[in-house]
Amino acid sequence: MMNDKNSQKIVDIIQNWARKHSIWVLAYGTGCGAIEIPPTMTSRYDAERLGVRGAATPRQADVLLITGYLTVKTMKRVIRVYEQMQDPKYVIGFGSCTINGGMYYDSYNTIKVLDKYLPVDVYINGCMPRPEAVLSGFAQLQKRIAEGRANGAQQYKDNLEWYRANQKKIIPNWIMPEYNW
Amino acid sequence: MREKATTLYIGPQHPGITGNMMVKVQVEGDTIVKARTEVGYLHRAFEKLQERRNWLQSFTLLCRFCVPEPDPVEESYARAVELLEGREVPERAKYIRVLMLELARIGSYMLWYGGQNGSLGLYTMGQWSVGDRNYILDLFEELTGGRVYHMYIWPGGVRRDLPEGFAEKVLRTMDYLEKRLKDYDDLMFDNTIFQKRTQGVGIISKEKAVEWGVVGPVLRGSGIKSDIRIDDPYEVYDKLDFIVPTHEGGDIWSRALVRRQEIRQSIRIIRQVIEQMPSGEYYNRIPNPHKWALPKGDAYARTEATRGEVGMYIVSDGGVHPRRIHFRGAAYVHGITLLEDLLIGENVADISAIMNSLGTCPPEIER
Amino acid sequence: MKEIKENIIQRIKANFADAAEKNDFKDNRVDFSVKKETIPSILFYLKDEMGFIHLSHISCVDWLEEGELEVVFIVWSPKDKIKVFVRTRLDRDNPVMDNVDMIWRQANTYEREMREMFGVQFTGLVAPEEFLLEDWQGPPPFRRDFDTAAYAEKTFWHRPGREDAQDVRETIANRDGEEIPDFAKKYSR
Amino acid sequence: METVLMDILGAVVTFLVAFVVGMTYGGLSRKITARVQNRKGPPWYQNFIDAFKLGFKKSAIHHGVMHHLGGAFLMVSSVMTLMIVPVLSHNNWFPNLNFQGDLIFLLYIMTFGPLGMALGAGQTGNPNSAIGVTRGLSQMVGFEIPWVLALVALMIQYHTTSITGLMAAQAHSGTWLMFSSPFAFIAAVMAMLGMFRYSPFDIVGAPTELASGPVSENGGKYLFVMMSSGSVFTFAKLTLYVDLFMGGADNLLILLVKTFALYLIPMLYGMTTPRYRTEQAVRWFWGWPSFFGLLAILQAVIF
Repeated sequence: MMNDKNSQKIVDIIQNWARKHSIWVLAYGTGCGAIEIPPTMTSRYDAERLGVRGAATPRQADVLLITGYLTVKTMKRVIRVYEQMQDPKYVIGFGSCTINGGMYYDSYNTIKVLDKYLPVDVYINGCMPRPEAVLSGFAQLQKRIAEGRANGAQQYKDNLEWYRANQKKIIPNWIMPEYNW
Repeated sequence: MREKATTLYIGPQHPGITGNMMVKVQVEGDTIVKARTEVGYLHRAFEKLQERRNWLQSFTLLCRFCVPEPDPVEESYARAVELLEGREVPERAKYIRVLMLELARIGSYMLWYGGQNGSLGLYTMGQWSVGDRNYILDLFEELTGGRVYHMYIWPGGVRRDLPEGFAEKVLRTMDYLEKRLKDYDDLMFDNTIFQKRTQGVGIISKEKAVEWGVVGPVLRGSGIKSDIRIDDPYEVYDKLDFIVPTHEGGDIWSRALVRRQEIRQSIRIIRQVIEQMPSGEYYNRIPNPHKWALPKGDAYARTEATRGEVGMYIVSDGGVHPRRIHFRGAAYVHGITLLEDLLIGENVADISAIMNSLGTCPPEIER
Repeated sequence: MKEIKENIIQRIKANFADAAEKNDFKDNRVDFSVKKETIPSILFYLKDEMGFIHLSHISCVDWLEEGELEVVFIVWSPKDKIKVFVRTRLDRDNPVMDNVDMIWRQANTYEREMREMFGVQFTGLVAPEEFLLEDWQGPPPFRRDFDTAAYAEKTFWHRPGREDAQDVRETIANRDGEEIPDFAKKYSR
Repeated sequence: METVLMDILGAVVTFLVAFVVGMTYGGLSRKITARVQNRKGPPWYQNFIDAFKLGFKKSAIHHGVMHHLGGAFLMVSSVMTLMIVPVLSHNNWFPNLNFQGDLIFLLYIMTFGPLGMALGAGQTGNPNSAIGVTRGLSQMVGFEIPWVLALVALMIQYHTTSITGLMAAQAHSGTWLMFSSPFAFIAAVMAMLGMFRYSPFDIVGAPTELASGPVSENGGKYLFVMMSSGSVFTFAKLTLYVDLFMGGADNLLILLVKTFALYLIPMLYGMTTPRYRTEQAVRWFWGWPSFFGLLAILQAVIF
């Protein structure tokens, strides 16, 4: 029944519509970008009207919002959190420092290019991005989901060795469970 | 007995934690028997990076030290540089700086309203106050061009003059906030459950507060009248009329009351500043920053922020780059040692509330 | 204020022979340099006898050229409204000094950070080895001979594009006085 | 044979109605909360989208059999409660499997779900879940006292242990039980605050304390099952209250009006209060609500 290509397409459209309108963001402020998340979630900007809502644990979340630079120590936790999240999952890189290091380009403790370590679906630039920019980032993610192009998680699975090699290069003491789903 | 304890990791990914840090607690039932903090998730080595930048380029890094309230950090740095160089600041710039600092104080307390009540489950309060905080950020945006990071209080004065009609806007916003504060009081301080949750929780006695070097509203919540604006006055605070509220309890409730009354005092200060503000120059211009060298020596300046005393220790070797910049965060002293001690014997439900009431700010600890 | 400052210097000099003072500051500041062995006793004296109950700051400066590390304690007296700097120099190759966290509890945190960032060893400091860094293998990073840019270049990926507009940067860096380069005039206030 | 088929069909319809109404109430609650908080808020059907999305999510977590069964226990408990509670009187589409003594059975079955959930949460090995479960059970011990007292008072007063019996008593006397036994109603409504787990009694899944407590290891389909069983349970409980205290309902519209009016009580109260600590919550339930429950029993015994 459902193996038919056309019906699969219809199912995809329905699924993507639901995913698009219900984005649960993991409440993990990894950097100073977390300061603009409360205004985004509260009145005036109110992201909940777009279906964006906070989730308390990685198991329930759809979107990992990397709010700013990642130090090496946080990076280890973020990889763990990302791998605990359930498919389909997306990553938003928030702020200039996730794109090219921003003003921390010469720091010994922060990573500079996020998409070498985690698959990023949408980048929001600025330091710090305004709530409008955050909302537009979510809108961009919604567009990509609806078109079925937000497939960072699949990319991560396909290129797991490459990502792992990059991650292990900066994390010297790698004691983590294997990624198995 | 100790074997029965469950280990609970509050953070780094946890909705109740302030910022990005970890508290590892061991609980027996609901009571904490041991707490260990772990920080370093936000360490960007600012002070190392500033040694590679010149004295003015450091400013872009400064305001990232503590995001809820960046202005006192800028103020400390600007004043330390002026002290070292002997640079005069125009009178008008001093008033504008005080205006800026007090606006930042109110903005930070509005965010604290959200954090404190969110940790106790009263989400409506946070939605109101963080929403209203946008009006203060609007003022910042008009004045400096940025909502969160201002880079406005510079050595030698401020970066630009007040725009036309700005003072009226500030006064209108203050009137609005005063009206809203009544609503906040009805929702929060008159609430029996809020009182039950906060009174007698996280008590810091007077002696302990002194011994552990606690500063700011936490110290005033323990009944000690201490405020750098009065004790070691900077800018024009000695010409302004305001009081320093204290409360004896030393618990979350007392600290909340102190913060509540300080918003009232900040509004008072802002009104006075706008009334008394002289006209004239606002900026004693510095030379080309790439060639701007400071004399050899060191200086230390400190400012009263919402979390307490923030200080900036700068050392110059006579060059265009700083020899060393060291920031003293207010949360630095109580975020680790005091928190570990304070949490023992408390209920596991109160961890988040206690951290919020102390004003723990991890980026300030780790920098 | 002048008399209070003089009084403080008198009392310290009477009790600590090796204290060298500096008192040419316009604000409420007095500066003492002592040997590293004197640090705990002078801090105890300042706190218990003279009312400097508040430890404002502890900092460490690396004087690479002189081969020394300088540790600075800043204490504050709420009664006299005076801040006192107590500084000492350590040998850069073997920086060891006494732990002072029994005087002020918060000194523990400062010492942990100094141990990690500068490699200063405090005898008798009880705290976990790691503070801000995790699995760090290089030298203490805040020492001046550690080059953070080279380390970052070597360790992390970099996105190309930062090389742009070098000529503009150089023009701005090399200008003299107040005049503004031609291309920047239209943006100027 | 005909009637059995009809009953099965009716059960499915009842379940669907309960699901839709419960979800809608959840969405309306989010909307109203947002309006109180000066926000526009999500559309009222947001919960349906969330549920669909959760249903489509992949779940690759395996913590053991009990973890899988935890949601099932909840669902079974909710559906059984729904089946026993008479939804509409005199309507063939909403059959009920009520029997003599179903009120006592109901007391048991309503605690069955949380217990199963507790087993499931225990197996995930997450300490947050374990603490959340202990909190949930303590709170249940708290609100069960006034709730049982209120029900026992009704049983004594009207000499019946079935819900239909109580409904018949209301129809017979012409007044709702909330007027004829006000103390029982007050005690029951106070217990309801705890049942619905809105603030100040949302201690089980308190995000800032326990990172959503027992469900912290459950995402995707597990959460979908819990969300839908929660919606069904909400509807069943509201209907039970309407049946017991507000004379039941003859058609769906009246039922919706009555249930929503009841639903507003915990929701609006929750918006303006912080959360209790566990022992404070239990103490609160054993204070005034239990006192009113005792008054209700006194009233039942004396009159």
